[in-house]
Amino acid sequence: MAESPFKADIERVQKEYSEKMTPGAIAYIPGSSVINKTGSWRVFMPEFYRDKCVRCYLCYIYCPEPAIYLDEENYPVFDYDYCKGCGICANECPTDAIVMVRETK
Amino acid sequence: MVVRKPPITTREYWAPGHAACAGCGCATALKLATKAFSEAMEEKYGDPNAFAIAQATGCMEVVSAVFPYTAWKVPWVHVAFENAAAAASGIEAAWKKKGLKGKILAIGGDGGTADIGLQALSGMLERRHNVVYLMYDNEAYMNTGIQRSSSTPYGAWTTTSPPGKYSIGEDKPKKWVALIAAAHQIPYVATASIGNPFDFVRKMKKAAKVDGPAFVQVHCTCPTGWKSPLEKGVEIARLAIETGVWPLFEIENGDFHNIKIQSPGGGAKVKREGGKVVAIEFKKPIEEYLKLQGRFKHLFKQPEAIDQLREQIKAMWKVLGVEVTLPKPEE
Amino acid sequence: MEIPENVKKRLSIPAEEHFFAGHTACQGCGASLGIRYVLKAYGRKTIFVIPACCSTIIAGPWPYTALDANLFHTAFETTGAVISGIEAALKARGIKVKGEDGVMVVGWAGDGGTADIGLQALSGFLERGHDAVYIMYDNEAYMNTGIQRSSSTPYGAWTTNTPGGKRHFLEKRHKKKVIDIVIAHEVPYAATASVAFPEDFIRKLKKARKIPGPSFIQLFSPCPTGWRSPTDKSIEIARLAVQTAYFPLFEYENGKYKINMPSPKKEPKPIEEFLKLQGRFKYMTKEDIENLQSWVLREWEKLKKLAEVFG
Amino acid sequence: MPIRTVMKANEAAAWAAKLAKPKVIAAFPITPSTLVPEKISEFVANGELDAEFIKVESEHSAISACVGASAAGVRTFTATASQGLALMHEVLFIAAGMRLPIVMAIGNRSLSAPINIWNDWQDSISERDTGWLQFYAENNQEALDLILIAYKVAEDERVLLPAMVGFDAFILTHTVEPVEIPDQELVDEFLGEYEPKHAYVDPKRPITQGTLAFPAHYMEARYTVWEANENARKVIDEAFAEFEKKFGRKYQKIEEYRTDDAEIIFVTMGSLAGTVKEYVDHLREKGIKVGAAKLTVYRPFPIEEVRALAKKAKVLALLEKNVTFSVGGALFQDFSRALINEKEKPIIIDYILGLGGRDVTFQNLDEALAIAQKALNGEEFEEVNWIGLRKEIL
Repeated sequence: MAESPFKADIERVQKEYSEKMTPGAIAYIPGSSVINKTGSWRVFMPEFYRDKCVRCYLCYIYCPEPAIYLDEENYPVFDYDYCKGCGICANECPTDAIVMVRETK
Repeated sequence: MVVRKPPITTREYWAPGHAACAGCGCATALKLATKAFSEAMEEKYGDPNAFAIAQATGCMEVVSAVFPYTAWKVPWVHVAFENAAAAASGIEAAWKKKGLKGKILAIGGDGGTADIGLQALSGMLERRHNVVYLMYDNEAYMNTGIQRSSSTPYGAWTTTSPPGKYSIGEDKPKKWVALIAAAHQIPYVATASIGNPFDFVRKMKKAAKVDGPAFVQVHCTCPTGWKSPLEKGVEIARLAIETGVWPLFEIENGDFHNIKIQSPGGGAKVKREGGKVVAIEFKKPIEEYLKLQGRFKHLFKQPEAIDQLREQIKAMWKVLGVEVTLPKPEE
Repeated sequence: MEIPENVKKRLSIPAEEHFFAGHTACQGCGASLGIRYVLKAYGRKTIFVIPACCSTIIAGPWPYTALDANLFHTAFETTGAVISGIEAALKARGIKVKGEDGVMVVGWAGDGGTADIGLQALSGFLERGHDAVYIMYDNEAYMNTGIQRSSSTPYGAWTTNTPGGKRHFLEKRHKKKVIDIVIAHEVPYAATASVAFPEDFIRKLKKARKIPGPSFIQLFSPCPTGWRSPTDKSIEIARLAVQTAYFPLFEYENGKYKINMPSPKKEPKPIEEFLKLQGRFKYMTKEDIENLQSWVLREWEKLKKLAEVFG
Repeated sequence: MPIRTVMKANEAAAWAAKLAKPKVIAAFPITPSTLVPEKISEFVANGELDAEFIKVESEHSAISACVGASAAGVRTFTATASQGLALMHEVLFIAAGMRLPIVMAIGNRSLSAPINIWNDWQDSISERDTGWLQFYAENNQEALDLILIAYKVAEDERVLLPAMVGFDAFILTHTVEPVEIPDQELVDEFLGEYEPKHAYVDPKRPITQGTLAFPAHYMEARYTVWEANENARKVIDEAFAEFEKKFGRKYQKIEEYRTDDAEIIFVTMGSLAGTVKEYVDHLREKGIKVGAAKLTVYRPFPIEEVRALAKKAKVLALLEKNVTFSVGGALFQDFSRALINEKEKPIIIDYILGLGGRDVTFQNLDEALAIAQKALNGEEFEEVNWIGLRKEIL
């Protein structure tokens, strides 16, 4: 399993985050929104069937978050910390390698 | 199996954790736009990070930069609703004086571009700043809760264009900001859509590499404001292209008599003369696009309104120099 | 004002005057002539809306006015919005606007108030489709504040903030084509006109009156003060602007272009003839002139092509 | 060596900008301050000032471009007046909230309607709640000096706020007076290079400016603007002291004139201070105990200095060229804030005068004096008085 490309950002936020007001309310940590785990918004979740995937990258391209990244073999990895469950990836997948199922939490 | 390389850089400038609605088409547009920009900057200046963003108030601004966090991994400035282009002009001038290489990306929604920010945009284009202006067009003021903008299409429901006894919904044709931008004789203007991301990325890269100002108007679905299923965002955008509702074109240096038109797909027949597209026969009726969206639901009770919309779409294509035929749905 | 019948008959433009002498325009002012023509075409049943510009001064300070018609002074950037409001109010009151006998709501703004600070209000007015006429009197700079460049200032022109100097800081960008921006709104009627061709201008004004929806006319109006030109040459300069195709006269009506003057078949005169009468162009180098000339011809070719493709 | 010459206040402002070496200037023409960008255009055209001059399409875009440039970390400058300043209104809050040390020259002019191009202070006074520092010049020399001082204060790390310097329309903007142009080297020493530590647009260090703040953070963000305004009090005094040391001209937040044994003190701002000082001399000759005071700094409002001044007088007569409708003048409100809880305080009388370029004459001031004397004698008096009004045409 490949590492999330946002791992470094998450670590940096955990280390440097401060609520202290800065002049001009400037946000100094790039990509610090990763602290918001928007996966909690999800009602349906994408299930991925690797054997059906043809690596067309459409799910990776269309994900608005982005909550899909690529592993070493260029297969998509779904980051459920952030996936809001919109279903675009499943809708656009030409081989039905992604299926939306009801969240069971 | 031969595995193609990813068609676009895996560098991300737009981090998750932002508060866009699920299925937001604009979020996809900004993600792709920044990736395209970074590729263009790498190719042009050898530095993928050589850009900065000036953004107008709007959905994509409020969801991405909530103090003390930010979804942006690129220098980013927000000033107000109507002045992204003016702020971008200032940043560009400052960069010039500091000797920094790169290009500024200004971003605004349709309200911030077609309406309240049009003048600042016009000034920026006319002064020939080295800025790409990206208008993400979700066809209404979504951030304030779905009010009509001048970019709202004819017939659409919004909270300020509700259908009723004396109203069919929005009663004015859509304002095409791309044409207005092109009338400034700037080097590059294009329309694009998240329904065709490869075309969008190509156009963003072209815009980013041009010397001087460029303008890209990208169609992106707003499931919340269009009352459409979350997962259909891309499909709807694609249908807009395939039915003729959303033209894909490029205008260079304001040459209106020489507009480059991209094929819409969806089985449409394209007729060319001397390399120029002169006519398109669409195969899918616009109803296929309309029916997936709650904002057009009421039109199906008034077919004459849909015909009216068809006429407007034909007139718009005529401005582009293309005769189109739009089919009616089979009974 | 009493006008003898025989005089009325002999004139190619209406004889009635609704713009009175005693106004405070400079000698040879094109803008004041423009107001006069507009009022000749539309008569007394006109509501003029003027933003902060030379015309504010021309019409006269409180308690005087040079207009024998309604006149509403407003802020610099608001012309398009105010004519929209007036039109809506007239309609709400059941008063007929436009058409042969309706009230004419006329926005009268300069190039600064139209191409720059008022562009957005203009765009909103066009897009919403109000029944009014917007006239941009184009004297190619901010004359009221003392000759600063606007986006309608031509390449190579001297103004007080494109002063030339050691670094040759003349205006470096070509004129913004507001008429093209207006046409990009897919309006029913848009045209260019010139004070040197009053019959053409008045014909266009009358056409704008008849066609429902928003109309736009860009009127070329010389400013001897700002152009550093002799006051007696205003009309001659305006005529040369047309003859050199620097400011071609054309109409855009329901998607079709029609060139009025100069004839598309005729070679335009060289641009120098237009430039040499004006002090504002005297700092231009030979190269600058060539640059402007090629722009003029390029735009002229484009227009001819448009008239061909969308004729 | 400093050069002594004659120039208009508009030119003095342009010279100040030239000396401060801003990297980006964005401006739009408006009477009476147009000459400032015109003069700067000449400097740029002749290579005397190495800056990008953005000739924007409106004042709104002028200030927006300045915000963009300042956010990108360079020194910026603009000039406007009246309607132009009003059009900037929204962005003025943003500039202060984003803590961008933009400096702006204002040719103080009335607001429409009716349209009027002449002097009063309504334009900048109306922007007093935006968070900008405000300075008012009495003459052309002060216009130049205060712009330099404004940069010094605005860019101070303890402050980081935008600043405006007002000088009266036509009375100063278009009137030629002797002005000493300071040495470029000394100005360079005084101001130094602007090197922002908080706001810059640099691909190597991406930051996000102009964020959205939820209720949990908004008040704190606004409080920092308050705090910066408070800090500015001390920083201004320091800047005045350093300026005096370097250039020999002394500035104070409130400058007093013959106030020592005064019973009535006329308080005003801008070029009117000159007239009032003459008037004081004229009354003193007659043995009437009056003095004058001039506010050089209006924001931050010099509360301590006002209290010190109040101790000297029995009546403070405020002469102001602005109106806060149904209240009086803005100074009246501000003086009331400064003195309301003082144990002993003078009577405060407000005079509204000189609006839209109306001349302020000795006769007008006699009228004001008469009301102040009534109050001094314990008679009844009006708190707010419109002076020089042509009652016959009302």
